[in-house]
Amino acid sequence: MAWTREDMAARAALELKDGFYVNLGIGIPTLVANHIPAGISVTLQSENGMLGMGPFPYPGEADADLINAGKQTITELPSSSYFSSADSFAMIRGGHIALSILGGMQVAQNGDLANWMVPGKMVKGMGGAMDLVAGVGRVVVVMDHVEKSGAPKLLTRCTLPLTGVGVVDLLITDLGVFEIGPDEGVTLIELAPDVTVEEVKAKTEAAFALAVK
Amino acid sequence: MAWTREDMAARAALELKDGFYVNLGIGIPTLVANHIPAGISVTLQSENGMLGMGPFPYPGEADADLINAGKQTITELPSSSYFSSADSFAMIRGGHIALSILGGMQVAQNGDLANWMVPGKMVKGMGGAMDLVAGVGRVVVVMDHVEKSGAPKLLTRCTLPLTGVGVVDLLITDLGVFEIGPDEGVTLIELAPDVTVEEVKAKTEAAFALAVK
Amino acid sequence: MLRKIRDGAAEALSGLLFDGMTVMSGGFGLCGTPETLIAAIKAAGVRELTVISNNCGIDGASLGLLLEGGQIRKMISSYVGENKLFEQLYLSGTLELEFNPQGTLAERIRAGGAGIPAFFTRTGVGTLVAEGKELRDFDGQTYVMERALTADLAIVKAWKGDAEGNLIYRKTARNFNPMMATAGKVTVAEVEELVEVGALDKDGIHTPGIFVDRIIQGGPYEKRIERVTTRPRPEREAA
Amino acid sequence: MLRKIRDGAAEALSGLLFDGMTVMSGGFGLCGTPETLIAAIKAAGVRELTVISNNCGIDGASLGLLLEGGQIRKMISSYVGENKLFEQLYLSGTLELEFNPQGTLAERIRAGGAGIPAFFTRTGVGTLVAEGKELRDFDGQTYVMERALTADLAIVKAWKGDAEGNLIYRKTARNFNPMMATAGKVTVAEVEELVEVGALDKDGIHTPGIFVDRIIQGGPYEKRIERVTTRPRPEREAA
Repeated sequence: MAWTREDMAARAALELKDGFYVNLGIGIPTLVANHIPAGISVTLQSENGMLGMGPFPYPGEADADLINAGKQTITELPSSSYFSSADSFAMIRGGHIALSILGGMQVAQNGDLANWMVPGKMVKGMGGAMDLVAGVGRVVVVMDHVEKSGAPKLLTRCTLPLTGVGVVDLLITDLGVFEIGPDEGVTLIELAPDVTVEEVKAKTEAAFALAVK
Repeated sequence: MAWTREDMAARAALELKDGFYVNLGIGIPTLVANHIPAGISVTLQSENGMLGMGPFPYPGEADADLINAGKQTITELPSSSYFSSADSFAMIRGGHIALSILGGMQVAQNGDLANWMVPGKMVKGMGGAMDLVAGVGRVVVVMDHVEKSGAPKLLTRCTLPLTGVGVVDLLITDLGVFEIGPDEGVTLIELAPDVTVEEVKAKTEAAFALAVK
Repeated sequence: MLRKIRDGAAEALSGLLFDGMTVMSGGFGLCGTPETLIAAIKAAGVRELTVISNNCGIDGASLGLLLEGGQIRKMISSYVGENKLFEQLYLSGTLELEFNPQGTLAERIRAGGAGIPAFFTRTGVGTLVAEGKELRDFDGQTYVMERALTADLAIVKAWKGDAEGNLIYRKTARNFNPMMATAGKVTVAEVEELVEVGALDKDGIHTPGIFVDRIIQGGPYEKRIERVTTRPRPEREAA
Repeated sequence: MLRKIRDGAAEALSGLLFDGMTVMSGGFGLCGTPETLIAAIKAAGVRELTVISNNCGIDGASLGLLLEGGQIRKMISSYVGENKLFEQLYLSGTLELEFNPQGTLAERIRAGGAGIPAFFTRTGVGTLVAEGKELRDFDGQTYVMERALTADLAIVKAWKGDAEGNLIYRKTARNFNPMMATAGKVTVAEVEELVEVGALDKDGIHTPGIFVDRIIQGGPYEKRIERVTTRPRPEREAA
């Protein structure tokens, strides 16, 4: 049985370590905040200029001056601080964020990521994604294993325009978890319940090694 | 009769215009603050991280956290703001300071300035001088016209290591005032009382044109 | 003393606008955008603008207003979703678009104000963003050279400001405003509250007055929210 | 939650010091220098240090203490006057010295913390500072390329700080501290006052806690002044 979105978010949350500063992308990565393991404290960075992002506000308490990078209203914590976009991306580019969890359209077996542009469709822009994958120490991508059409998304080479080259360290899909290393390539390290290696192979273009725990 | 240090500072103060943001160097330039013409309001920048520098404190009121770039204790004004050294020099390098008034050891007829280093002597360092002459819109140098030895300081070429190339716009010495332009070279535009053009010529190595008002 | 305070947005922009000019506009989405000054630019009808702003507002609000008037020729942004009119204009070829990664955009503007003509960054190496740009290795890593951005006019929105032009921003409404204030040949600020000189915390001023040429009391502020997102109150509280 | 607060300077530096390391130290002259941590580095006796700091203290105070112990091999600074021992060590060839223009030094450190490996500046073009460095024209102006600076350890001094490592500096004691806090592989901060998390103005935090690995209550602070300069009180007040 493949993982749900919440399952994938929960699995991604296991990558968090106590004291981490983390940036969560839009979509499934945002759900990771709901699955932070007990006893672990992480600080969420929002690239529009905030450290220490709190939960969504209660109804009627939204503040137009307090939004996340997805433009959703959020709240602050006692530990929060605000800064400019230049300072925020200096923080990101300078390698101060330990972990970024992002969505993806395609991942290649060398760690290339494509998640911002589909040629021929209206392009909304890369926002901060290129900065995050280039600057953050460890990049975890969470995405469905295949397209709606059934076409694989873990590929030999990305066919979509890239967000970054060789940047993905870990890929979590609804079928399993894959480590990606610059020399090692892709290694399947976990399978969702009842998912078989054969199924993953059938739905994957990239070559991968097996080290399922 | 050659100008005194206070006379030179007063003459330099005539370069100030209402609303100017100004950086004053150590020595005679610091005295310029005492000669700001009536009706003119200028804001003094201190490159260690302050805009809106006030006068020296009264005895007993010095604050160790409030000093100027010469490490003297100063005071703040209602309009003051503080910032980091990086932000301060971003301000300077970015051309936001209208005028810098600095001391000099040598000035060349193409506007080169030497004011930080005498080979063979212990070198204290350039501090912020190179940034100021490179970044500030208009650079005014105030210095004695000759060395104690009588050797000229307004030269064909500087013999001391440079602080900046072609950076001096106006030179004020105890003998007079000189405009320096990239194409025009040096023009003597004012003489101190009872100082003659012949005296200036005798004490100057650089070629200069005459346009004494 | 030269007065920086102007009586309203039209007066604040008087003499500064011309066709074909480049305008930087602060804000992230609708958060921290100089609404009052944008409306005045719309009213002034100046055209063929190159606008540098992280986003282009939404239909009917913020920079979306300048799109409606056909006043924008080119956008330099990192993200332009949430705007149907933008899409139409872009697909019809009426509107030119240059995408920058958000951090590169922020740093290019910071560089523009800081006298740094170019810098190197890892962001975008190996992507479309780096095409045609100089690549260079430092310590075994490849970087792309990016150039500084400046503008004929920067318009910014702050929370509080004084007659000297000192500004303080509020929460995430700060975003691109501080850098843009440094990178305009002329910078005009609008604030929610004009305060007495001396009322702002001198250690907490985000934009020192040197960067601000003119300042107005802005508003009345609509402060629209793009995505009001809330969570339910815990039941015991709701009960 | 990982605790950042340490019980004193020695504990805060425990495991971080080694011979031959590079240390950044905040401060301008004696203003805003991490006195407590410097004293602990002296006590630890670590040697062959490369120290990046705008100045090198004065005889018997601040970084001057590390000179006395012969712990510094090389200084990267913009100005080192006011220090006789420095002069002796330098002239005897015991101490290496690299001068940077103050703004270039500040920007190199900022770049080091911001993931910018190199940038261009006009400062120093045509002078000794640019010798051996790459020159390049942009828009008809010549610039010199400068490289980023980082350090094995950055020590900074703030006014107030909290357990998250959020810092606020006071007046001109801010100077190089904020950039250095971003450019150390490890950053240790000392503060005059440790406050409760939440007590600092969130819009006014100068150094977000992400940059600070360890923090101590410093002092007792001597806060020596290099040049107490005063003006006479107006007579009617004095009378």
